[in-house]
Amino acid sequence: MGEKVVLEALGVSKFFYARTKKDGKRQVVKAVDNVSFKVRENETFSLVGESGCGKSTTGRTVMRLLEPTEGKVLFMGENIMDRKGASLKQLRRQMQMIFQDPYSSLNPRKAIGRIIEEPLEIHHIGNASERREMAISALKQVGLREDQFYRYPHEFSGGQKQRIGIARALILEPKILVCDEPVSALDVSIQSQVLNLLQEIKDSSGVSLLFISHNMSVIRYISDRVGVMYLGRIVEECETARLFRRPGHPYTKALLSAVPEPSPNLRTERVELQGEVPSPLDPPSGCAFHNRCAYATPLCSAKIPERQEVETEHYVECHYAKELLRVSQQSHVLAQPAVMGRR
Amino acid sequence: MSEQVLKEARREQRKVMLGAILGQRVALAGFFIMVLIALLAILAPVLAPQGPYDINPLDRLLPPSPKHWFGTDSLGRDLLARTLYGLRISLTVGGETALLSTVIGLALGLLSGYFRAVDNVVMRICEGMMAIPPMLLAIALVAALGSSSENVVLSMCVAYMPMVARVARASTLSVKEQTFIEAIKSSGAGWPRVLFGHIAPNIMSPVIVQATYIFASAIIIEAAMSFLGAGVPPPDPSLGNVLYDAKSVIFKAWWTTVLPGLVMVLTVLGLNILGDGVRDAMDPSGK
Amino acid sequence: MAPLLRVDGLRTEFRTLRGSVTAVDGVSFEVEAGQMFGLVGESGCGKSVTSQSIMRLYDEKKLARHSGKAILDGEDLLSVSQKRMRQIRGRDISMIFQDALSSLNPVFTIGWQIQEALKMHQKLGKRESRERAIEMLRLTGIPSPDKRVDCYPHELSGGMRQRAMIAMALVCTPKLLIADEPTTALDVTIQAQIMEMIVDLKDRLNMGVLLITHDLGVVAQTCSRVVVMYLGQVVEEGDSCDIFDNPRHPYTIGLLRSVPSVSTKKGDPLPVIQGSVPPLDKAGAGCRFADRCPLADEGCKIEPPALVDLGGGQKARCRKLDLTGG
Amino acid sequence: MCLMLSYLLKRLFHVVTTLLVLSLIIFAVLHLTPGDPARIMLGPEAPEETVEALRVKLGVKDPLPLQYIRWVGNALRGDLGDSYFRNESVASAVGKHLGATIALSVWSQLLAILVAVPAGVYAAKNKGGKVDAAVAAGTLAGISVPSFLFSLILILIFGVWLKWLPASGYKTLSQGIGLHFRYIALPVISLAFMQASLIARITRSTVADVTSAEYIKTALAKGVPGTSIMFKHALRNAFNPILTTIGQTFGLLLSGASVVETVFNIPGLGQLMVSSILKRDYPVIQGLVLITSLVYVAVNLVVDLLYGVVDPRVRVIGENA
Repeated sequence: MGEKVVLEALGVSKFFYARTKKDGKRQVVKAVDNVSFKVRENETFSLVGESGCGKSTTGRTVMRLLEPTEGKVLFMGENIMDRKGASLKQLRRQMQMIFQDPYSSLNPRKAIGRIIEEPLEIHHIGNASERREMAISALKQVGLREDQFYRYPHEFSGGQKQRIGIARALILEPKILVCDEPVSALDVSIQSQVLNLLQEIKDSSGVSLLFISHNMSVIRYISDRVGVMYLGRIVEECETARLFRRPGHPYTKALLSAVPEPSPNLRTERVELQGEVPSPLDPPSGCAFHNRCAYATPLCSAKIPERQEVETEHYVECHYAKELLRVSQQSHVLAQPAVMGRR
Repeated sequence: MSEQVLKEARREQRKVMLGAILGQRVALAGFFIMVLIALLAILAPVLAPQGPYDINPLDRLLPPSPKHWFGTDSLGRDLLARTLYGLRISLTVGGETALLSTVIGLALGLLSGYFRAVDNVVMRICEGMMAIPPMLLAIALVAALGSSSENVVLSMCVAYMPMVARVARASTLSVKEQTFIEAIKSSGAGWPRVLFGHIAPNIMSPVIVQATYIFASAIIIEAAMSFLGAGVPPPDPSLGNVLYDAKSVIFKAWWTTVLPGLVMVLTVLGLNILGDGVRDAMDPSGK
Repeated sequence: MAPLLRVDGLRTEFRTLRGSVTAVDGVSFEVEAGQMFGLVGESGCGKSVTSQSIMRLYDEKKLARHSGKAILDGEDLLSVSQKRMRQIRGRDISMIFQDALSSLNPVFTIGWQIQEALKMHQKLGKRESRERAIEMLRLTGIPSPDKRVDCYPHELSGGMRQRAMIAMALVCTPKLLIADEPTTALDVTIQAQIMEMIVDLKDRLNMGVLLITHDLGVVAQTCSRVVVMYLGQVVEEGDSCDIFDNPRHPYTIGLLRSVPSVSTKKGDPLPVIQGSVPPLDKAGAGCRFADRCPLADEGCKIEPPALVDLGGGQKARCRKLDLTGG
Repeated sequence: MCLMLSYLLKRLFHVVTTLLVLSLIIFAVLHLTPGDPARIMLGPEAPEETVEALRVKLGVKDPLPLQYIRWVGNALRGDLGDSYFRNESVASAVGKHLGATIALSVWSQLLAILVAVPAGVYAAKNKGGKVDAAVAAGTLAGISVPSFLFSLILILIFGVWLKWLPASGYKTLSQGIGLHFRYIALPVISLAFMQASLIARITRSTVADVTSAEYIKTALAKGVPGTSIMFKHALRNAFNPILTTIGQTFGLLLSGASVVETVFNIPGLGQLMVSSILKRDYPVIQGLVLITSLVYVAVNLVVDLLYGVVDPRVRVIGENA
């Protein structure tokens, strides 16, 4: 992947104001809280975390589909926070998005050719026949047939609909493609077909991917770098292989240990994780994970931890980041039979 | 080259869609009844032995006969002529009401479903209007504006427009949440393209269903208003007037009520069946 | 000792607008008491139709027709009367579903719904049945159960709703629990807690569990025996170690390989099963996987393969098993 | 309980805004009317000054907002102004005619509910069966036959040919229960026919949707018998949409009543409305529309409050979902 930074988020936050009032003040939901990351040219940067951690909101905020409450976003080095009207529309052309639910991501009343063509029309690119040619080639590029051009979405399977969504996003030749859980709604065998397609497109067109998912095995396969999110904050960020080999943050460790490996002989040594993700309406004080963390100390509940670079380009947001990394065993995946279900 | 393939694909696609439409038996039944009713209305001059206004007191209240299929009313006017011309008036009044209230209601519903600011204002007004029983509102307006068929249409529109607005708003709110709306926005589309290009086509079915129900009940309400003397002014033969005249002679000439009544019921039935058919057609679980 | 549940040649046909469709075509397997049995397959393979047919949840007058046998403790569930079936459901065999928000009645508290299950099968006083409900909620790990018992489903988090549903299913200590995608809608950390709780309760109540899921990881970590289904048929069956280490049916092989796991190298293309699952009414005469199978030949398309016994309790429905040896 | 209270307040605020809009519309309708009330009351020959004096007395000259506020103020105190032609106040005129309409609408709404809800539930229970088809056809006829036509036909059959029931006229409850019911039997049936059809159609589709919900499958899996699945689990969830329909169709009932009253010449509000229209007696028309709308709003407020009782989720969201 190249060195040039395509997209950079600096201290981006997105707060929602709940309708319900609590002791006089309107309750604030910090969906995204002071998030910073970079996406380099032709790199796949992923955001992973459980539902409610703010990964989808982050994706939409850096694209300015949602207006950020604080912070800056640089696209190709230029701040896009104050772009309006035509210049904002120009930005839309360079940042495109694909969505999770194939069944509601395509307008049921339009033929798929029209759906793929429309972005070109919005940006007045070429004339009608040129637009049709480009749409047909995009259709073929994602593995569909030319004679399906006039078909309607309800005649396609989930996997095919996802391919149409990808064709629609790519027709504008964006610099960066934000993928919001693109394969979560698909069956395993279809999932790998779509992942291969995304990988092919990234290699051939040099587009960068901001990939959002809760599925750790998909993240491991497709990402170059990973940011783990918890209650609106990136608690750990580093290169993919290292994250899976030596996770630094306690939450990452717990998250990885909870992922069931698809082979009975590899049992993940479970990190007990009590309770559930607290409600974002009133997050715990200090480090948001302290009430569920096995290593928590009074300091954790007092102060929000700083982001430390424990290794080159490996950031962890935890007071005891360095000590925990040393302690973290070489590999938490032990090669002994999974005793849990054995009879 | 690919031109030929595309043309072939387009023709094939149209065939599939036509097949789907023909498959909806209920909607088709309703459609055929309406075609029949429309023909009756259009061919009124041909079918009716004489004009609806020609009075000849000599043959008052004749029973149905080869000369007068529906017999004659208390002023000796041919009942078939009055019914068919009345059908024409009722259809136009009902049709105009349905069309006008649907167009306005659709626009209001779309805007209030999409823009929250518009929503609060428009919906409060609509709720206020809907609180008034439709017929009473229409009668009060006709009494105020004077009774003419235009005023009848106008006052019925005021009563029905909020109903369409409410259906349109509810559908807009649900379509607005769909992912393909967020997708087209992320491609840089402005609100006009989003609202009229993408949301409107997806809410047409429930609105059309509502329009057919309004068409049907507009015919009933118009007839009821004429019955109360606030509808299309006599001597124009709206179905309501025909039935109003028939009321006074119901003991002597029952057919003056039953026969025009049948034609009216058939019309309204046809519209309601069409409405049910379209609703079942677009309801996905119906397949 | 006789198995807890023996399913033999289960077949379910649905009457639809376009004629009848066979969603489950001759499925057989056995579940032991205290065993976690996995039923795996992609969407549309008939795994949840199988479970709901065993529970006879479909409307048999207008919609579904079952044949074959499903013997629970010596009684064939498919042939008993609906009245008798109502006594069995909830007491001897109970079921949990994927999304508790839509599977719990939104207008009743979870306490009321759990006590309803008790009322169906045991005569208990009001106070005592409420005690049993609270105890059951505590058993499934819900914090402060005495307060939660009076909550409505929409007032609980995803994980807690799922625990409430499990409490409802287990309150009459059934012999067999059917879990239809119990953790698919949950986050991975909650999923781990719930699966661990199910396994713990299985051992504590010596209960058989039929786990239906498409998540190969969950099956690998919790089940001892597995059945893989494709388009309404069992294509492979065996101990989970054999199935995962030495899969013999081309579909199982393709499925296992297409899941990115520890061993997959980042960047090079994932192995893939070509094409997609054909609709049920278009399944061919021969092997239903023929048009997507790399090993298929003309014979596969004509001749329906039998379920071949490979020894050690492993079976596969394929004519080309010699080519797929471990 | 505080959730219930906040829900209550929200609904009340909602109703106040509706009433405000309502009164504005009715007031506007009155002032759309051409013509000059003073001239109508005194007749064409009356000299200009006396007519002018009357105009001042009636306050027709004042600026519109002032007239509106005075009208609302009086209305709140129950004084809806005086009728042009009946030398009595609108309120007393309405009072005299109220009894008949209340009897008519209450009985027909009750009959409609008693017939429609069970029919709808039963049709939904065995969807596609003979009963379902019969209910579907019956309700389709119900909404296609206008109530005045149905009344005429009822009169024809029971009044003229069979002579079982009186073809018109009205006896109050106090004049003998048997007599009262004999007179209102036909009007109530004709009104209830359309009402029942509307309610049955919604009940049928709502109950059908609810019975295909997931929690019904769970109840089945718990061994709950069919009857309590239908009446406890399904109906409790279908209750709100059905309730809403009953609330909304009450509006249609009030307009339908005025037509049926004319056919059976029952001295109800409908007849008062018809005579006021013929004579262009605007204050009475305006008063009638206001009162019937108030009744409609009150009925729907009760429906909204019941909503909160039946469905706990509604208390949180604040609107009927």
